[in-house]
Amino acid sequence: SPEVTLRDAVVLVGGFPLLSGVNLELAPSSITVVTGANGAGKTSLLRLLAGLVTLTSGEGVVAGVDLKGDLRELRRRVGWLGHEGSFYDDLSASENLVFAAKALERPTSDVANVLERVGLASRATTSTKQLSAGQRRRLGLAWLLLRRPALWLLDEPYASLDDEGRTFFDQLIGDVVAGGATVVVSAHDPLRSSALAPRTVTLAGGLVVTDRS
Amino acid sequence: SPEVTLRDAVVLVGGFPLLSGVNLELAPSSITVVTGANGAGKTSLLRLLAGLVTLTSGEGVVAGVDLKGDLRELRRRVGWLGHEGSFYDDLSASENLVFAAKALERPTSDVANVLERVGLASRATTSTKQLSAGQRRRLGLAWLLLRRPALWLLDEPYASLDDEGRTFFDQLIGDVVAGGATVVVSAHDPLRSSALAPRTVTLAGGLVVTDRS
Amino acid sequence: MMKLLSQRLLGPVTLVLLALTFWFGLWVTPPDKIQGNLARLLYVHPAIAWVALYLSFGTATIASALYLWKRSRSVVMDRVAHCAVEVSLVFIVLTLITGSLWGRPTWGVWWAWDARLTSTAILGVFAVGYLALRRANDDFEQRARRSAVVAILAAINVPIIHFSVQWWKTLHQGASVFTPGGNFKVHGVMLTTLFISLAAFTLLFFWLLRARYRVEVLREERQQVSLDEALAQRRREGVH
Amino acid sequence: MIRTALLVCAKDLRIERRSRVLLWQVLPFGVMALVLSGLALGPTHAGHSSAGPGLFYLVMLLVALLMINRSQVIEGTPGTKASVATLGLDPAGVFLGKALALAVELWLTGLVLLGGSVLVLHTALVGTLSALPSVVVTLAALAAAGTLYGALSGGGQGPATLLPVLSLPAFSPLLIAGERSFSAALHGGGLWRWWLISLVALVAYLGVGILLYGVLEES
Amino acid sequence: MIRTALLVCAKDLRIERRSRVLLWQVLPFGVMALVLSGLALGPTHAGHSSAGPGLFYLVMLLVALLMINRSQVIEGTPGTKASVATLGLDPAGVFLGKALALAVELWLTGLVLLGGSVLVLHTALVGTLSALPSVVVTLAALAAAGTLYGALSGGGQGPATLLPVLSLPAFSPLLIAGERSFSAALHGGGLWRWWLISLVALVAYLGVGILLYGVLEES
Ligand code: HEM
Ligand SMILES: Nc1ncnc2c1ncn2[C@@H]1O[C@H](COP(=O)(O)OP(=O)(O)OP(=O)(O)O)[C@@H](O)[C@H]1O
Ligand SMILES: Nc1ncnc2c1ncn2[C@@H]1O[C@H](COP(=O)(O)OP(=O)(O)OP(=O)(O)O)[C@@H](O)[C@H]1O
Ligand SMILES: [Mg+2]
Ligand SMILES: [Mg+2]
Repeated sequence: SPEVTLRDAVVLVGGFPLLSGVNLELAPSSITVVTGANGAGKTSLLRLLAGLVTLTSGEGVVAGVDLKGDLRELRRRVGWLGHEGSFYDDLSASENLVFAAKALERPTSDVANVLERVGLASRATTSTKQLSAGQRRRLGLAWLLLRRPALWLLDEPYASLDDEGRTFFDQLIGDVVAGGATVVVSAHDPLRSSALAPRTVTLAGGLVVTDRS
Repeated sequence: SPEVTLRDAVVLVGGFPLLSGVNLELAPSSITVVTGANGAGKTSLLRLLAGLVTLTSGEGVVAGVDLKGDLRELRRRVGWLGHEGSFYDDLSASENLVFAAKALERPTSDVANVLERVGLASRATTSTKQLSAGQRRRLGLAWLLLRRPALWLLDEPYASLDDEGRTFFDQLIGDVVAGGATVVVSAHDPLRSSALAPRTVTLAGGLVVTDRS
Repeated sequence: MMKLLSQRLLGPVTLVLLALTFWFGLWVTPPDKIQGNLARLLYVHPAIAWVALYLSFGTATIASALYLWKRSRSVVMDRVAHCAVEVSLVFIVLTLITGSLWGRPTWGVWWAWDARLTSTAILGVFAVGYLALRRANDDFEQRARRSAVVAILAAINVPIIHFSVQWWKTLHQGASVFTPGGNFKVHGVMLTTLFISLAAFTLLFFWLLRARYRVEVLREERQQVSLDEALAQRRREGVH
Repeated sequence: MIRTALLVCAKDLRIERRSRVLLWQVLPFGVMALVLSGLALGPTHAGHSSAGPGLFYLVMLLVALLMINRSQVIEGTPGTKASVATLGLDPAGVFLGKALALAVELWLTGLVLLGGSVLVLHTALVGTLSALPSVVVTLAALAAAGTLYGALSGGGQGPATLLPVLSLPAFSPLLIAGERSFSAALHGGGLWRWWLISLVALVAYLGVGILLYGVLEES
Repeated sequence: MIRTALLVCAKDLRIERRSRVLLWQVLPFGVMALVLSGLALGPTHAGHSSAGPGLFYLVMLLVALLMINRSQVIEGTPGTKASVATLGLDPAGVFLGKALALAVELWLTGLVLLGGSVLVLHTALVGTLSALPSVVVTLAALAAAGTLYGALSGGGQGPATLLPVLSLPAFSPLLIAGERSFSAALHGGGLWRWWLISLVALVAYLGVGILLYGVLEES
């Protein structure tokens, strides 16, 4: 059964339709790149899949959870990397991860090597406010590495990552998908690694307009 | 005389050296791309040039203003496009620009066609909170278009702009430089338009490590 | 059939009873020995107050609770709660007005620091807060849930507020009508009138509630139309 | 639930300790408000301590409003909220944790302000001490209610814009009860029934919070 | 300078109108604070109107503190501050503009609260009306001082956050003067002397602001 199913999904916020009737099916352990012009609805789509906005009309089932149903359950199954930082600004990088680890009942020993993997070991004790844009992105990835969710939703992951960071990212989602998880990425430029053959969905005006594999 | 001159520029914030002794000279009406790994100091460098942080040691003259001198005068001469939004969130796109126009004693009639140029005409009355990431970027550009400063400092302008937006951006700075202004861009990927032959400065650990024209 | 009939009759009956109330209140009943004609407010004020505090807030609270309870969650409950609070705000204001009108001559002041007065005023603020909350949230689900919780919190607060200000020294009328043991302190035609007024204002409440509810439904239908319009426009953004 | 509560509480308190807002902004603000209200009432009133309890709670209320706002603000940007939401913390635990953290902060502030009112408003020291238990309970209730209303008023337009209009009617009985039992402690009198009101309120809010906090967060 | 002032003032007021903070946050807070302080002081005080002026100014002060904070918050994120800084607005103008906007908001709130205190605290209507001019001036002075204080404490971390304490001496004379001239208006007495103090304070703060606001913004 597909990991994501949307039928005529409409999302209305303040009377404005962020999504105006999306139809979409995503297979498990697949990589999908959502692209489209600015304001097309990419972020909105990802937020819908993450259970961060409510479905106004239409139907949807994501990670086995009905979008009309228990969104908290859905949120528990997805991992989200947004434009803005995804952690407590006043805490240090490692404090943030320790918090997440405890909340997820993971051993806090993971934190150190996750930080190592994303290349933030040298900034473990810096408060996240002071991290650079790219480092904040990397911290976001670290947070996801702790979670290892079933469905990864990444909003413009390349933005403000350096070369090395992007390569790391490509191989990361490679592993993740190999591990059976599903990845949905919103991006303006195609993924660099040719190893990943993603499906590309193009949005415009809150609708899916083209869909290439 | 060069538009930007830095000698052993050191910037300390909270005891941490964001810049650890930068030497740099930029010719007027030139395009410079500052690149480097995450956390190398690109943003910090741009902030120094914009007069948004104070020089701890070393010397610097930017746009004819000594960095030890009147920073407000300097700020008046530069245009800044940062990661975060650069406008009042509670005001609509056009209200923001009207404010800027009035402050700069420009005719408010410019606002409409500036919005048109950056492709936000259809969002003129939307409050900027609700704009998408790319649209916020575009609004930032519109703000600069009103200003037409002598020195443009742009932090990762490509981030979250779509193709059309990036092409627009390239030709924009093309015009700007032709008009005699100087442009400094921080970026992780090279400028796309081959028409612009920028000088590329690579930072690492708060220092300039390579410098190619 | 019954339902239809009751819907048909609600308006007329309310009007008749109100008319009766005023006729009795102004002409049939005698002026009070002490208070004179002022006493005639007795046929308006308590009834209004009763609706304001118990009837309307009760309705709102029950509806909200029913909304929060998954089994009975529906748009209807949310609407009912919303409308009930709006109507109740009207009645609370009326209570304050009639009350102060009564208070000026009898107590010599428009307002006094008294249990019931204060708690009524505070309840009014609750209603305002509730409506403010509804304006602030545009996501339907969120609005419905949050306002439901607020309504319930208000309900919990009513007794707390009541007691906290009860134990203030009070100069407001004690229970002079609904006394325990049912031995009424008011007699004969005055009592009848009082009960007519209670019935009248109770019906008035339901009448207003239904009217307001219908307006709400119409408004939502109109929204639906403008929504389709918005959808079409948004879709057009795609094609250049 | 308890585990989550402690985790969240620790997190909130750590952030507060970091940002020093309590120390450098709320406390001075409270003291200043106390002193100024002493002045505002003029020599005629400020003199006799009967105004003390009232002013104390008035200022505490104000401080509480600031802190409630703050305890929502530290939940961070929408981005942060989103990714924390994906941790699937038990809402009841989150509620308890935040309420506890808030209570601790209010207790600290209250302690300082009590000292202040003894010094500035000449409230009797002994009476003040005997009022402590009721103060503790009242402030705890304030914290529980505040956490609920903070969650209610957040998210909408602007940071907790609605907080006062929503929460003040609910706070007022707490304020009255607190003030009464405080004065009772000062001048003798039926302390307990006021104490009871605070206690009932505390329990009620904790109950509602544990049951309904999830409903609020869900959307 | 004047042009900038009007521009900034218009901007601030528009934002406030948008976010409805004045309507839903400040006003309810003010009214409730008034009512509650009436309660807090207990029947003994709330009864006679002599507490009226004091309470009015006390509440106005608390309201002012909320608004000052707010008028800094709307200046937005560091990003916004940065790009507004590059507009090179005349600091004196900015100061005047923000002070004016703040004053307007305070006047509106004050009007409502005066009405409230007439109803709730039984302050004599005629006396209240005759107090209006002094109220207007005092609130204006409060706005000017507040804008300065806000800019000072806006800095976030660091010694700047100490300023709530430092500003105590700044606000208290205003408060006293206002309260005195209000009571004078109510019970007759040397109204003008206090009025004069407020006026002097207003002028002084405006002067200082126009001269020094730039220095504060600089860093
Ligand atoms: C602003 C002023 C006043 C307010 C807000 C007010 C409010 C209320 C409320 C809320 C009730 C319903 C209480 C209940 O049924 O439990 C009530 C009942 C009543 N009020 Fe008032 N009131 C005010 C002034 C007065 C005055 C001045 C009088 C007469 C001297 C008065 C006489 C009554 C009577 C006789 C009842 C019915 C009492 C009973 O049997 O429960 N009220 N009022
Ligand atoms: N209240 C509103 N009124 C008008 N338009 C709105 C409103 N709220 C949101 N929008 C529009 O909805 C769209 C949101 O789309 P979304 O953020 O998903 O775009 P996106 O595809 O992520 O764009 P980007 O590539 O810039 O990130 C934007 O066009 C925004 O202008
Ligand atoms: N107080 C501090 N303690 C430790 N490190 C700090 C502190 N403040 C800033 N830093 C570091 O200073 C650097 C800031 O660099 P800057 O933001 O200019 O990087 P950048 O080149 O823009 O990176 P990016 O490509 O991610 O935007 C980061 O490495 C950050 O971790
Ligand atoms: Mg986006
Ligand atoms: Mg950067």
